[in-house]
Amino acid sequence: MVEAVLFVMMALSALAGAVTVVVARNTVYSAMGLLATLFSVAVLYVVQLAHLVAAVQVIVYAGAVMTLFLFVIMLIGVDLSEDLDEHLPRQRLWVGGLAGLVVALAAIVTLSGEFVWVPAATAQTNPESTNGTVQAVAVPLFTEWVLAFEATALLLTIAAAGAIALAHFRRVRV
Amino acid sequence: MVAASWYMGLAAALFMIGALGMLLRRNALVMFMCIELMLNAVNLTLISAGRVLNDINGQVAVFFILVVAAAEVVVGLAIIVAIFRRRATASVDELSELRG
Amino acid sequence: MIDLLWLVIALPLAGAIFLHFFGRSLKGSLSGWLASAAIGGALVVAFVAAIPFFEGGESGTVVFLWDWMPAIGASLEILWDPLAALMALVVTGVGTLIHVFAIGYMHGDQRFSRFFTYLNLFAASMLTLVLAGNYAMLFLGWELVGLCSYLLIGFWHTRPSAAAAAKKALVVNRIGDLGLMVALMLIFTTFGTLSYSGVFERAGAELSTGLATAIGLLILLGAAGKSAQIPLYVWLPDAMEGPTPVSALIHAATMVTAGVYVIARSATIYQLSPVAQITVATIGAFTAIWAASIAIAQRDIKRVLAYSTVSQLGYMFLAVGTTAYVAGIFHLMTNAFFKALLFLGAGSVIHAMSGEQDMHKMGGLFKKMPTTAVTMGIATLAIAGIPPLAGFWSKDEILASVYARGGWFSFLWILGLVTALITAFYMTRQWVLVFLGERRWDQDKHPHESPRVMTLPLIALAALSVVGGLVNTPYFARLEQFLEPSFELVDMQQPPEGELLALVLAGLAVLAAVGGIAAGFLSYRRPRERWLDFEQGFGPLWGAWEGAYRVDDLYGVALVAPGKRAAELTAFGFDLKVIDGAVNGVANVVRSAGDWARTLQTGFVRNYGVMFLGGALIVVIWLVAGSS
Amino acid sequence: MLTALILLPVVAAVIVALVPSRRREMHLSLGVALSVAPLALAGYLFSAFEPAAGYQFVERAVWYQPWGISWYLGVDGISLPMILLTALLVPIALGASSAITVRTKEFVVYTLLLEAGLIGSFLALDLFLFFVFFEVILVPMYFIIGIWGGERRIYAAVKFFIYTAFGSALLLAAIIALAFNYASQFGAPSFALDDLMNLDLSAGVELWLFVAFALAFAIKVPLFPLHTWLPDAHVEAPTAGSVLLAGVLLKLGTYGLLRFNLGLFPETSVDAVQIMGIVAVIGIIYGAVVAIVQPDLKRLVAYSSVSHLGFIVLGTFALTSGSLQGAMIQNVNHGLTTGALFLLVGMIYERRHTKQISDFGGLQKVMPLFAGFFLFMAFASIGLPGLNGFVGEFLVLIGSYATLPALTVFAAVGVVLAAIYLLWAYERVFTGVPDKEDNLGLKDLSVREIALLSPLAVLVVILGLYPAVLLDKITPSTEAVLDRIEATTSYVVPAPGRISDVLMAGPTE
Amino acid sequence: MIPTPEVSWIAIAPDLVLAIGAAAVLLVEVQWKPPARILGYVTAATLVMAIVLSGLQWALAGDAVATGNQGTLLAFSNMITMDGLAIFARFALLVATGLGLLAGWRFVEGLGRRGAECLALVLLATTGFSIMVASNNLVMMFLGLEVGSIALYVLAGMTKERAESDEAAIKYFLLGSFASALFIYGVALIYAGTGLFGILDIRRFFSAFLVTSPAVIYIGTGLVIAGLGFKISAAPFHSWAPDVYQGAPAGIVGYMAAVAKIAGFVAISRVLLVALGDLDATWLPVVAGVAALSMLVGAILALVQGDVRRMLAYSGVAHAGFIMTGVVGGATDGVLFYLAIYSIQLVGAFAVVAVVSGFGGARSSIDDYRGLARRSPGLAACFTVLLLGMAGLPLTSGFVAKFGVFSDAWANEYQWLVVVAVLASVIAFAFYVRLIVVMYMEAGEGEQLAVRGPVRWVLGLAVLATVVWGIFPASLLDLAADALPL
Repeated sequence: MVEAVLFVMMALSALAGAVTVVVARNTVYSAMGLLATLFSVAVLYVVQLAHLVAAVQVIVYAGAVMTLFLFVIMLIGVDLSEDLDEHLPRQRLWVGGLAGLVVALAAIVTLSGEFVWVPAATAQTNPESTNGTVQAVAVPLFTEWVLAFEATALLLTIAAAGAIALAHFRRVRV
Repeated sequence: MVAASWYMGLAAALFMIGALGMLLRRNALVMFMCIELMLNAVNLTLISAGRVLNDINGQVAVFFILVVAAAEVVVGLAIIVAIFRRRATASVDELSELRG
Repeated sequence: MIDLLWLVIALPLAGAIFLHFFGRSLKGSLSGWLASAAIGGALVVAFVAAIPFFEGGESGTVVFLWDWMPAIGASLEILWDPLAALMALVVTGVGTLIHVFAIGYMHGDQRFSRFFTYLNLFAASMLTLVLAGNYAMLFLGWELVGLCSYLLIGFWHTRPSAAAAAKKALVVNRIGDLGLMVALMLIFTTFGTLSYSGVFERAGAELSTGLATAIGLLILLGAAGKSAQIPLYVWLPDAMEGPTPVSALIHAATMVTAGVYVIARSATIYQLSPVAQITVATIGAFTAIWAASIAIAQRDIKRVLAYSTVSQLGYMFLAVGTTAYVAGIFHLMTNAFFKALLFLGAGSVIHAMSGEQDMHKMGGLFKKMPTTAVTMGIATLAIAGIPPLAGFWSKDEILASVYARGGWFSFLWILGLVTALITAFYMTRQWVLVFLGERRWDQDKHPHESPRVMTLPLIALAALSVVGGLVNTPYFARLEQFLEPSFELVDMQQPPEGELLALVLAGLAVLAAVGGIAAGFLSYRRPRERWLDFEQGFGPLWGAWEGAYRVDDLYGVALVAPGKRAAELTAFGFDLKVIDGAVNGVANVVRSAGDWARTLQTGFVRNYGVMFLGGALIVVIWLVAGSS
Repeated sequence: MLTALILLPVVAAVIVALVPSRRREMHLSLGVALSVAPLALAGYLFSAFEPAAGYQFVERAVWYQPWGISWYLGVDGISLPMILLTALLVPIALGASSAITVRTKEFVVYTLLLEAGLIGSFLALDLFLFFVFFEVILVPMYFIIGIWGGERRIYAAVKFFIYTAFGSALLLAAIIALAFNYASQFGAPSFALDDLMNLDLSAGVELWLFVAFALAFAIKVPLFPLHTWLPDAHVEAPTAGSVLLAGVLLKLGTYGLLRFNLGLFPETSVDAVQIMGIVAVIGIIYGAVVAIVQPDLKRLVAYSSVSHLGFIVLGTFALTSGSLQGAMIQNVNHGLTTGALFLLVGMIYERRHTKQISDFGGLQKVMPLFAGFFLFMAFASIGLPGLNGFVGEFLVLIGSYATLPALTVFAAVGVVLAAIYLLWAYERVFTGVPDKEDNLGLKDLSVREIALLSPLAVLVVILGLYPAVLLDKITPSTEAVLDRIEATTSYVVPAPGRISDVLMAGPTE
Repeated sequence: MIPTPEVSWIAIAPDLVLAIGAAAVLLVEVQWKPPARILGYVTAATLVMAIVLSGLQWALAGDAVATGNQGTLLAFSNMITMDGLAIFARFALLVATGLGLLAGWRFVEGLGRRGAECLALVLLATTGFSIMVASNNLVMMFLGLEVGSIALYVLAGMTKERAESDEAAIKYFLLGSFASALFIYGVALIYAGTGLFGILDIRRFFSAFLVTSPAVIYIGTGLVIAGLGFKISAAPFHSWAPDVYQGAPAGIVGYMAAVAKIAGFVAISRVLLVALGDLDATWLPVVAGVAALSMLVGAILALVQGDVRRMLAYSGVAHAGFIMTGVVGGATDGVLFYLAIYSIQLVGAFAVVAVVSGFGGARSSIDDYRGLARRSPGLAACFTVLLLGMAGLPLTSGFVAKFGVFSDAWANEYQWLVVVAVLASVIAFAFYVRLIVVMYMEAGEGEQLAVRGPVRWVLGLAVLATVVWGIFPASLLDLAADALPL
């Protein structure tokens, strides 16, 4: 019951945030919308017992990433709020078409009747097995997923090196 | 409990909003946020799926996606900044010399 | 001797090859004498080889040379039988004389030796034709003589008219050859061989009448092309563009008779198809009178002879069509004599008049060149059919046989008789116009008798024209017995039985001849104005004759021009525009498709996004839809 | 030995390539000299060849086992004349290329590589190998046309390349299909011709494969209406290019039809006799008619090729001893006569730098030797008896009548048309008084040019009067083709289509 | 009490070496600021060592297969494999990297101090892709993909001197992350459908159970195909390729294109042929459709390009279609052979482009190639061979490759695809030939182009590979045939 209420609320705010991201004229609003979504999704994680993930979501995303976003927004001008009317010919038309396609897809899967999101779902969910405590997540993360974990190191290296390579040496203006 | 399908439906919705937003906005930053939206939708999907599958790996995978997202943000913002330095705009529509 | 027979062909051929490569280095008229020697040698060989036939009874042998196209049973082989022998003798005999004559006639031409190269080559080809042992080889000779006539008509290649005439001759002949070719296809598919022996032995047994008719008519088409019969005679008059000895040898004496020869050769096939026979005879008769009527009004001395040749060939076709083969061959022979004589005489005149060919510009040449005049006179009488000259016997036998066949042939007989009269008339006209009356030539001309080397052949031929007919008279049918073996498989049309009838027919023929001669003599042995009025008297008819009924123009308008236009349409309209257009069209379609697709590559990343997401969704939908 | 025959030109090409580019004059002469070696080897091959059915001098080496491809060479009566022709024409073509003054080295190299490719494709008994050569040939030819051609050379070269590549693309698909069918029937894939001959294909499959093969080869031949690349290619190509193109390249098409279509798909071939016959005859008439009014000598000869090759295709599909022999002989003839005609056109072009008929007139007076050769070759190509052209056409016509009477009669019309277009052209170019002053100064043939033409002329006469030299070697193989068709299908060559009937039919001597 | 993770050093040895090499380059740079040459040697040493170690892996894999205990080829609790497919692909990646760096060496030098970052990024990208091809787990694959891709995004924007470079970078980046998002969402859905990330696990899952309502899995599959289709620039996911190829620095484009294609295709083969092998009835037609579309779009669009790099990009799209034909053929060996020789030719071709139109330049108009045969015959000849190789003319490895994939597809009952493919290759002929026309048959002015430095080696090797493997393909074909996935 509680879960249901939370889900509805959070789902709505998440969607609202998402929509804001897309339609807000000012980038800052978009950022805020994204923030809202992130938080609500985080809540949904908690609801689903993914505690650690939720925490990381808030810290990494809402913390680091969004800050970064805001920095850049500041950098390139907060006040710049763009007009939303479309310049590309027929772009909105196309997007509408795509939305139509999505609807079509939805229609197909629902009309086909036996669309199940998780066909392999077990009849009886056992909260313990997915109780995302630090330990519960850490054990697989450092045993069977250890290689992937190491690989993320590469990602960060690249991020660093890349950022330097791109942002460096700006004195040369062309 | 709320059936996983609701969560995943929500995720799908978020994903599509992100995807379509990506096509609707010409501000690189916003497009970028849309990608973040999409990735979040993925995370939500994984977690909800993992929950009904009694499988923790769903949550584990989310970590990696978070890292990837972070890395992308760093590089992406770097690129955006670089471009902004050159042309004082974040609109991708103005970057269309290469075509045909 | 038989095994040396190949020499008959080889000698002239060797002569031709030798002259081709070394002729230019020979001095004076040496190459001419060499050529004459070559064909003379051939004559000797042929004669010696023919001796057995004179005793008679000898039916002929096949001399195998080598395999040519085994798959269709065509090898190079000589069939040496009386008919072949006779033809060989005529060709080599007349040929030799004309070679000699040409030495004088062509004297001083800078392509003198080349001329004799061609003459020898022609002799070789003609002999190949008549000595062939199968249809394939006959076709070989058949085409080669065509080639030679092409080369010789166009000998003076700087004259556009000559070149055009040469091409015309070859093309028209080719049209005829088409018929012969198809005939050969039929023969091969029926008998599985092309060799005379094979075909004739089995023709009676295996050839259906319909097939025989088909083959007969197709052969006739070929023959009509070679022998200038309706409707393919148009090339012969133009062929007079060639040097006169050529006209004499090829377009009077020998090559043009190939048609008659091939029909006579295929007698066994015609044997089975009365239709074919009648067609041949009718074509012949009509050609005879048609050409004769044209000959009346010609002014060019050679054109008169040309049309008279056509007309005489018509006689021969009439004969072979009536299955009076011996008569046909007989006339072929006699005609070879006096027609060659006439041409050479004409040549001598032209030579004397330094190239003048218009009879209106001649006259009174008798005193200037008596030998020529007399010999030509003899020839005129001979062709007119005055006994006992050669022409009389052969023509009489033909007419008699035709009459004897009866039915439709009686009508043809009348045509023949009328033709005889006309022939006598225009030949006389020619002789009178040239040799008698007042001189009408310009001052700068100094006519003179031709040198010995030219007159001697004239005399020889004159002699032949006189006595040549005696080899086959109702009283002394030597030739008949001679040729008998070649026609043992066919039953020939004989002249009617009974002294009286024979005499009456002969009398009629003579009457026609005399009448014609008289008419010609009376109307032209008068001052110029008179006979000009006489000609005007005919009104438009004369114009029609003089213009040869405008058949050439008709062909030009009806066939040549439309054909050319059609070809141009196909080439520049259809081929270039439609077909090649389609090819390039495909290329352009692809290219323009590319140009259109480029416009999708707008350079706007969000458009790309649309494309991307759209593609993804389609793939997804396809998968989902495809799975269920 | 066959491998050597293929490699000799390659080696020659390498040698020429090693000569420094400055020594321009050397390249051509060296090329001619070296290209005589393959000729000699081919000559030896010819003499050593036993007139019997089946392949001889077979060489086989596995190329890649899992795919069943192998370096599989062999020669029989059908490929033998082709190889000889190729080896003969290359030195002549090179010898006639004195006009090539730029990048001579490359030219010689390309020509020699072309020779290697041509010989290879005639020798290949493995379809994969055949395809390799068949396709590789395009490149040197493409360069020869594109670099040393006339004004519109690039258009012509690209058209030639793409058009023929299109054909071979289908061929490739068909070959893959064959190998796959073989694999499904016999376990392992194989591209060897004799293996594939044992396939039994369903009628539908066989039909499609036949179409693919026929299309590829029809483009090469070329058959109406796929011929339009030919005139362009010929007109633009340099003399040597035209000679080899007409002389040998086109023969790949007719060769392929005879070797592969008849060999691999007897059933369909028999069914296709009528259609192919019709196409061929259309080509004969059409090519001739179009040739009549061509204003450009080379274009005229090119269209005459279309007409002549029609005879070959007709003969091929008429399926009688005579017609097949005729087709083979005609392959050689056309190579000799048309090759010679292109040489002649090239020679006059070098002197006068135009090919327009209207620019000439009265040449016989100025250059009698040239005129003589031209007339000679023209008559050979018209099919004058005593010259080779006749033997081919006559065999084809007489032979084909048994199976395709009506069509054959139409085909015979082509013979008349040939006389028209060639003689008319001759009349306009050579006869009359030479009026245009540019023509007055023209030199007659040089010794070198005569030396180039004479061998062709001699062969023309020899083949015309004593074709046995070739027929003896060809016949067993062509007969074998017919035997196989009669054995594998219900088709029986109508009498007297087979030589046996003829020999039975009574006295030819 | 956390169990110790199972570690197999040999399984990741090459990747480890590459990563370390990258780090080393950066550190050396920071520490000593040596001349670029030194860094080059470090990189070279890294690559060589990686190749050697891969060879060692190959040997081990061979033994394992021979002795029948393939299980040993899985490492890090089935996270990564050491199977032939992975190793062969890694070979190809390393070779492409080596050649690519040689070809772009002048570009790297031109970057001055930033050359180190460039080298490091290249090595890291290779590491990422080499992980991607070896990964036996979809998330692992995603990580590898991202490592490689992000590095490439940066490389695309490497030259700061040109606006096009930025544009290329941002386009590549935005669309790339978009594609990644789709990919990982697809993975998530597959996970939802099966509860598994492991590729072999998924395979076992499908061979064991029949999923009652698999729609979600197919949606996932579709998204994965789309995501990987982006990497291999298959139509309709290709639109970034021409712009990026043109905008990115010429020196490095060849490398970028090659490694992305190799990794992408190996990944596709793993996902489709291994993981979803039992569902092929459903995805074969779709993949065939994508293949056909790619071939046609690529060929036709390449036909109308005026810029050589765009042309090569579109031809790359066409090639993606051809290789996809091999995937439809259902066998990896054809795909691997094609990838190997195509990547080499691609690097070679771009090396030529770099020489002709400058290592940093963005414009490489076809006019720059007029009369190249006169200006520098060697270069023109090499380019011609490479072009003919890509066109798939017999006696070049390109033909063998095409032949291989075509016959696979035919054997797999996709005849129509083969017919489309051959027709497309005819169209492809047209534009390759067009370049040759420009080089050989059109008079062009312009200075003599001297080919200096390591580019010569690249061209030499590329031509050698094209010709030698075109005539004697057996060696490489056998390798490819042995390089089977687990």
